[in-house]
Amino acid sequence: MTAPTLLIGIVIVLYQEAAPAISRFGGGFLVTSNWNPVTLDFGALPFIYGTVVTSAIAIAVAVPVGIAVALVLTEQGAAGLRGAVGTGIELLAAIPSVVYGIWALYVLAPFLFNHVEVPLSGRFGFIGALSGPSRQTSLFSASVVLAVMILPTLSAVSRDVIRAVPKGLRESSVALGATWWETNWKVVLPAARSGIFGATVLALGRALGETIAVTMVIGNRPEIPPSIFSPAYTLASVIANEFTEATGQIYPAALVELGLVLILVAFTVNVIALLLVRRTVSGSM
Amino acid sequence: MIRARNHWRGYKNTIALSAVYGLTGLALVPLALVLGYTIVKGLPAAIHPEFYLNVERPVGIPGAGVAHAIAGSGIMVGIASLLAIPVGVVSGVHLVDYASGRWASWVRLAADVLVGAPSIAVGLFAYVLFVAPQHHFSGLSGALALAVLMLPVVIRTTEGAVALIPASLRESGLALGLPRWRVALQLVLPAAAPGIITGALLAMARAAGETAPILFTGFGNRSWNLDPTQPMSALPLIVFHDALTPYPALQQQAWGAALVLVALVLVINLSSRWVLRRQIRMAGQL
Amino acid sequence: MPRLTLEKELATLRELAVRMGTLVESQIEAALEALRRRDPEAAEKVRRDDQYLNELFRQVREQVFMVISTQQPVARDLRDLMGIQYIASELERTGDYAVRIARMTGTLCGLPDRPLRAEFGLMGELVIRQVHDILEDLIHRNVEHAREVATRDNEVDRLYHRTFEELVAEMGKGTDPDGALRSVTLLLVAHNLERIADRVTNVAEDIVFLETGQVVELG
Amino acid sequence: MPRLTLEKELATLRELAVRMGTLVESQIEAALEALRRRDPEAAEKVRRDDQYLNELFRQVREQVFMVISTQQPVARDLRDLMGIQYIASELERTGDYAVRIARMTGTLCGLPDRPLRAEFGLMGELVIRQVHDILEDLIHRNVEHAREVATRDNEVDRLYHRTFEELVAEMGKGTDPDGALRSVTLLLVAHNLERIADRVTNVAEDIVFLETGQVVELG
Amino acid sequence: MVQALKPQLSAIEAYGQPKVEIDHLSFYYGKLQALRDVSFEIAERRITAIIGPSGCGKSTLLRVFNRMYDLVPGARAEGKVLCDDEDIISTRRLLELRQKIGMVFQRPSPFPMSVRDNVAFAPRLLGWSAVRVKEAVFKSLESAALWDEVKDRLDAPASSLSGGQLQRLSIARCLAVNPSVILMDEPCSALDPIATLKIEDLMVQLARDYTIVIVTHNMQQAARVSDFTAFMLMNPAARFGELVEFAPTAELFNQPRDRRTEDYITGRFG
Amino acid sequence: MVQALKPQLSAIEAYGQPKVEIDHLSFYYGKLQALRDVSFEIAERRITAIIGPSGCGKSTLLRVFNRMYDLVPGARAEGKVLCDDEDIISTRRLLELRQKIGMVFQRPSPFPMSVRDNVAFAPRLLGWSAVRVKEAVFKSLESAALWDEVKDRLDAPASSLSGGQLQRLSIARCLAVNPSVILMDEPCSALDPIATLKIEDLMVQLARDYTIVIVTHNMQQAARVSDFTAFMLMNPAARFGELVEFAPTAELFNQPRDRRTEDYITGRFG
Ligand SMILES: Nc1ncnc2c1ncn2[C@@H]1O[C@H](COP(=O)(O)OP(=O)(O)OP(=O)(O)O)[C@@H](O)[C@H]1O
Ligand SMILES: Nc1ncnc2c1ncn2[C@@H]1O[C@H](COP(=O)(O)OP(=O)(O)OP(=O)(O)O)[C@@H](O)[C@H]1O
Ligand SMILES: [Mg+2]
Ligand SMILES: [Mg+2]
Ligand SMILES: O=P([O-])([O-])[O-]
Repeated sequence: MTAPTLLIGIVIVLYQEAAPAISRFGGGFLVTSNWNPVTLDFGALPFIYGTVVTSAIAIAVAVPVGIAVALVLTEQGAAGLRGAVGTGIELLAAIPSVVYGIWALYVLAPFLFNHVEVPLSGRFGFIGALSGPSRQTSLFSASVVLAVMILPTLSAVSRDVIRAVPKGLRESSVALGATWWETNWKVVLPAARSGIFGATVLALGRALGETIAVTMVIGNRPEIPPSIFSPAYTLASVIANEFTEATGQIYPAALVELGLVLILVAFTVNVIALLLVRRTVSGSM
Repeated sequence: MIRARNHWRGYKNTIALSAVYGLTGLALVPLALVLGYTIVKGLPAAIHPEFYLNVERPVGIPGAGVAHAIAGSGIMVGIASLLAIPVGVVSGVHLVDYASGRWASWVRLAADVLVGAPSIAVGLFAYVLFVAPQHHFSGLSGALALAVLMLPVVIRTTEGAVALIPASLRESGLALGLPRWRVALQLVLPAAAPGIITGALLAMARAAGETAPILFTGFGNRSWNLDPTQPMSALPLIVFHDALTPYPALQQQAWGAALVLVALVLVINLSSRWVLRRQIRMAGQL
Repeated sequence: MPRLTLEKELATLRELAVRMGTLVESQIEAALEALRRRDPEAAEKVRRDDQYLNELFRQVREQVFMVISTQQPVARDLRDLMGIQYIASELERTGDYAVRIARMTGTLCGLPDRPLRAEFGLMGELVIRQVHDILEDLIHRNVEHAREVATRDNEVDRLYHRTFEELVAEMGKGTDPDGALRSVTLLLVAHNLERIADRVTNVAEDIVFLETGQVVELG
Repeated sequence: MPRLTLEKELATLRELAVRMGTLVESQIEAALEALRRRDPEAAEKVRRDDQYLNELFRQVREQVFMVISTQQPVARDLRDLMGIQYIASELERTGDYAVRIARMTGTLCGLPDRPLRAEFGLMGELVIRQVHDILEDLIHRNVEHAREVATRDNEVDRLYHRTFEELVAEMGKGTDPDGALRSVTLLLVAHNLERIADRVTNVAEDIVFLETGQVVELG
Repeated sequence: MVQALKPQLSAIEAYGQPKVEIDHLSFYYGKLQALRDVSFEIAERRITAIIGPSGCGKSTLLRVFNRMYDLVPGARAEGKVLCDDEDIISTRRLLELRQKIGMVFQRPSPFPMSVRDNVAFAPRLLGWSAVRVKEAVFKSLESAALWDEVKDRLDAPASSLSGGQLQRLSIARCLAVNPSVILMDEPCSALDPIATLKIEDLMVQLARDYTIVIVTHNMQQAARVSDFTAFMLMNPAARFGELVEFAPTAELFNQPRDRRTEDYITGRFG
Repeated sequence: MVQALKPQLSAIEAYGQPKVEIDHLSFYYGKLQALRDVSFEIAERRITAIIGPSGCGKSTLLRVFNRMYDLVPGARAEGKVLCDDEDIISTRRLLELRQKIGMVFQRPSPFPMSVRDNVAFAPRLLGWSAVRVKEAVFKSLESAALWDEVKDRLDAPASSLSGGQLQRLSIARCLAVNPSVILMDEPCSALDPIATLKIEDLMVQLARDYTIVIVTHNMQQAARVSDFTAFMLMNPAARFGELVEFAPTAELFNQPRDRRTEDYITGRFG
């Protein structure tokens, strides 16, 4: 009982708090891109853009790795290795995001800047999206740290889904003379297909909502970045950064509305994901 | 012909295998790096005893510490647990044992969605609910925010643990003519206890590591304070704020706090995993 | 789908039973033929061939045993099985009568020839027909007709008793020992023919059981 | 743990068989007693009591049927079951002989009294002892002794043939029809006694089968 | 001689008193009708087997007798099921009912506690005195033919027993609250043949004091243990389960009255 | 008359050529020895059943024949298992082996694809031409007695079939790469009696062209379908499984040579 109440409660409360902003900017809020506390003129587009792009890149990077990990985790044999990897992933999940943040800020971002962003833009700079990096903190480094952070969710859920694939399926395939790869690629993964997709979307949900680590490395610039190597902003991080300073009535309301948008998106994504995961896991049992 | 093809298949197989293991290895690199750097950069600050005894000091004055943050984290997580765990456990058990069919699956969905709720939004929620009316930040409101984050985790892990108990156990209990609540309380709960404890611990670990929800609820406090009605500091806050300052001393302090935080969280985690393993083994025997 | 193996085994069994039937029939015919023609060799052959009948009977029992222990037959199937076994043992017994008639023939051949009285031809006819018909009924599972065949037993009995009395009367008159032996022997032949008819009645009862599951007393 | 129900059912079956045995034994005794004492009532009683034997036989078959269809017996158990059924049918048949002897007795009582020749007493003794012993062997599963009992058959045969010849010779001399009838009747009595001995042999074979699973030819 | 005529076959044994009378029972899972108009009587101190193909409603029927279906949302029973003159379907006294009518499930489900506590569990909750509980434990294990095997390890975790022993433990557990009827839903389908035969023998022994109803896929098993057999089928047209034939077991397996029964038991079905 | 003497009983049929020769086979799961010194021959185009109590090593033995035990870390086999003069245990050509020796498992496990693709799975792996695959699909479904039931729904997801059909699909699937031996591990224990009998009949038909080895808990089933039966027991002292008796089925169920066999098949065991 508590869960649904809470869920709805959160939405309602935030909605009321955001009401002033909503009534003032209406739908335009989502599509305009200027963010000016002085003129009290607010548009969410840059943040939405930042959020979506960072998450997208993160997913793109994390999914293959996540599935690979899941396969290793569900492989019989190599019990020792399996245990090690399993614990490793669990630890990866346990580390607080703020720790990822500080690490990304002082280690990851500089590394990426010097060894990835600069060379890449040097060679492919003519492509707008890859044009010259200005600062170490960038949308790209935020995406990478996000990828690391959602990896556990991804591989853990994928593992559960793949585990739920009946043992007999794998055995039958092997008994037909299929190789390990053929078995996993043609039988096991297809059987887990929608579940793995669900895992992906679930991870997406996490990525969208992730705040602190991103805030620390994305560079916090309220505009739509010309290149993935430029600073940007996400819904979550702008709230984190500005809410405490926000004064007056509209400014906080606007921030809360950002929160509302964020949470609504996250919820929808989650619902979709969960339904998918649940279908496979329960279906196959 | 067949022979040739089979050779080719074996070859493909080897490639695929190595690729998969390679990627897995790659996945573990960040872990090593994060832990490594946290330890290396954190130790200088964290080895000093006063780091755990003193509170923050103005930049330049040596002997600064994070005692107040540790205390703050402890208090807020503690209160949060007191709120979230009982409620969570009860609704978790209820979910399996009573709530039936469609309704249950909705509750479950809601809980899952809450698990994935952006923590920053939860922070906002708590702010609006408790901070705004009182017009000042407080450890209590931080605790409430954390409680909201913990609740779904507790519910789901509890439910998971209870669900691990085979339905036949419950049925056998009922078939003996025992009332439902006794079966739930004296048969199912005990059997599921380890799993539930695990859930609680995991939830606490997660809460202890959260920053966003307490940014503008607990807010932070540079001095020693045990009064939950006042603003409170917490380890994550220290890391977050100090890391972004230009002062090396504070940055070092941030790393130190990070190390403590990581150590804390990992200890809770590993121990709880261990409990969980036992639970699963037990369930296997049922 | 039917139960292939069980069906196959049951078929084998039925075939065995039918082969016993035909063999018995020809044995009786042969025995009576030998009697009519006073042919000791033919009589001897009947006695020899009885072993085949016994062998078939052994196989029937073995097959029944095998089917029960491997196929767990119940109801209809089991009735079939046991019914056929009952019938087989009746047939085996009938075979013994043929053999005994053959033996008597052997004895008669050692005695001075005299015309055989008509009743024997008659009884032989009747009995052979009975045996033949009951086997038909077994094959076609014709319960009604089987009951009908069983009733013909009375006719045989009548003939038997008449023969008996006449033979005894004859002995009363007659004086030479050969005559006496001859009469006694013929009397025993008649006795065995009558017994065959009794067996037919039992087979009829078994057919009824095997089809309907009812245990009845016929004749 | 043993299979309680199966054991119970098998026990019931064995008991039925034993009861048939004792009943048969007493029937034979009664029949011969009646013959010795020329007592038509006693003879009549033997004929009546045969129904009990048939009823018991029906029950044996039914029980066998029931056990097979509900207990899926194999190997040892199944052999027991079938073996007992074989034996039961031999016993039932033996009962018929007792009845026939009783019938003959009926006939004899209608004829002038004459001393019964010694062979009958002797044969009777032998046969009754055989039947008695074979039943003991069935109860105690004594294969060796059963084989031994079967061999005594020859003794009975010898006596039978002697009786046969003497009776036939007698007829040859004798002139009155009564005498002839009497001789024939006695001859049939002897015949049936001899048949009983044959049954004993078969029972012995069945005992061997039921214990060892081997199918043998005795006597 | 005359007693030779007395019936000998266990098929012809006295049929016993009716203990449970099922009278025009129909059952629904929400919209779906699972049983239609089932009527027969379960004899006291006898074993009654319910057989039939998958999905014909055997388990459903069994779960009516102790109202286990209450757990299934939307499940509904119509008609009468009288046990000791009380209508099971309409009774309010659920707990007493379930103590009187015990149930053993397909997979053995030991409580996560010692062997002793497993058996003592229900009696204790019923607030019996320690002494009474102690002897209940002994008596139940004894009559579940388990005492000799576990008397030295009463305090070992139940999960350390073998599959067959566990199933007998489940039986002991429901004997502890001395029921008068015991329901078993395919109690042997998770066991190997040896353990199965042991349980079957146990049932036969228990039938001296208890009324037993067993659902089984395995008709040979029904034939072996039961005194009466009910054969059910799913009506091909209307998709609900119905009772095809109910008869003494020996009769049903020798001369079924209904053609469908004969087809089923001889394996000529479908 | 003489042919009357010719043997009639299927028990006395010709025994067929040996197809697989198990020669002093021992098997280990790491330290634990599961099989010790098993030797017997599997006749070509006959059905050989392996029976025995739980845990005696039936499945283990079966999984040696197609090297499934390779999936179990630390599993090791000793001795010789010759099939067409090739030693299964030491062979390197695993894929060919497993195509030659197909396997059907306890629970039906349809691949998450259409009925057709399930059957076509292995042939496609072998890179057969579309035409050849197509006919393989037809022939396999045909001989698995499934064609008529699924020919109109070849593209429906396999999971939409019933339990019995699924099991026949699994059989069709391994027929597709025309193996010469088919291994079945309790193929019916998840099915109801009707589906079971269908599968049994199917086995009998398949035995005309294939060599079949079936592991089953259900000795009546072994008795019903098999031509030869191997009875295994776990050695009470040393805890490894061993072969107690191997004989033509009719013989083993009528006159077992070994006392333990007789005790087991008559249910007087343990
Ligand atoms: N909880 C349930 N909700 C809805 N329908 C159900 C439920 N349980 C069973 N059914 C349906 O009721 C019918 C009878 O089910 P039941 O389990 O009684 O059959 P069964 O004879 O026990 O089958 P089996 O032999 O496989 O156990 C089936 O069609 C099944 O689909
Ligand atoms: N993967 C494994 N690892 C270790 N031991 C195993 C494994 N599989 C089986 N065993 C052991 O090997 C022995 C034989 O097992 P197996 O499954 O072959 O027996 P089974 O006769 O098939 O039993 P069941 O009839 O229950 O299937 C058992 O003692 C079992 O505990
Ligand atoms: Mg059921
Ligand atoms: Mg196995
Ligand atoms: O066959 P019989 O000896 O009874 O005539």
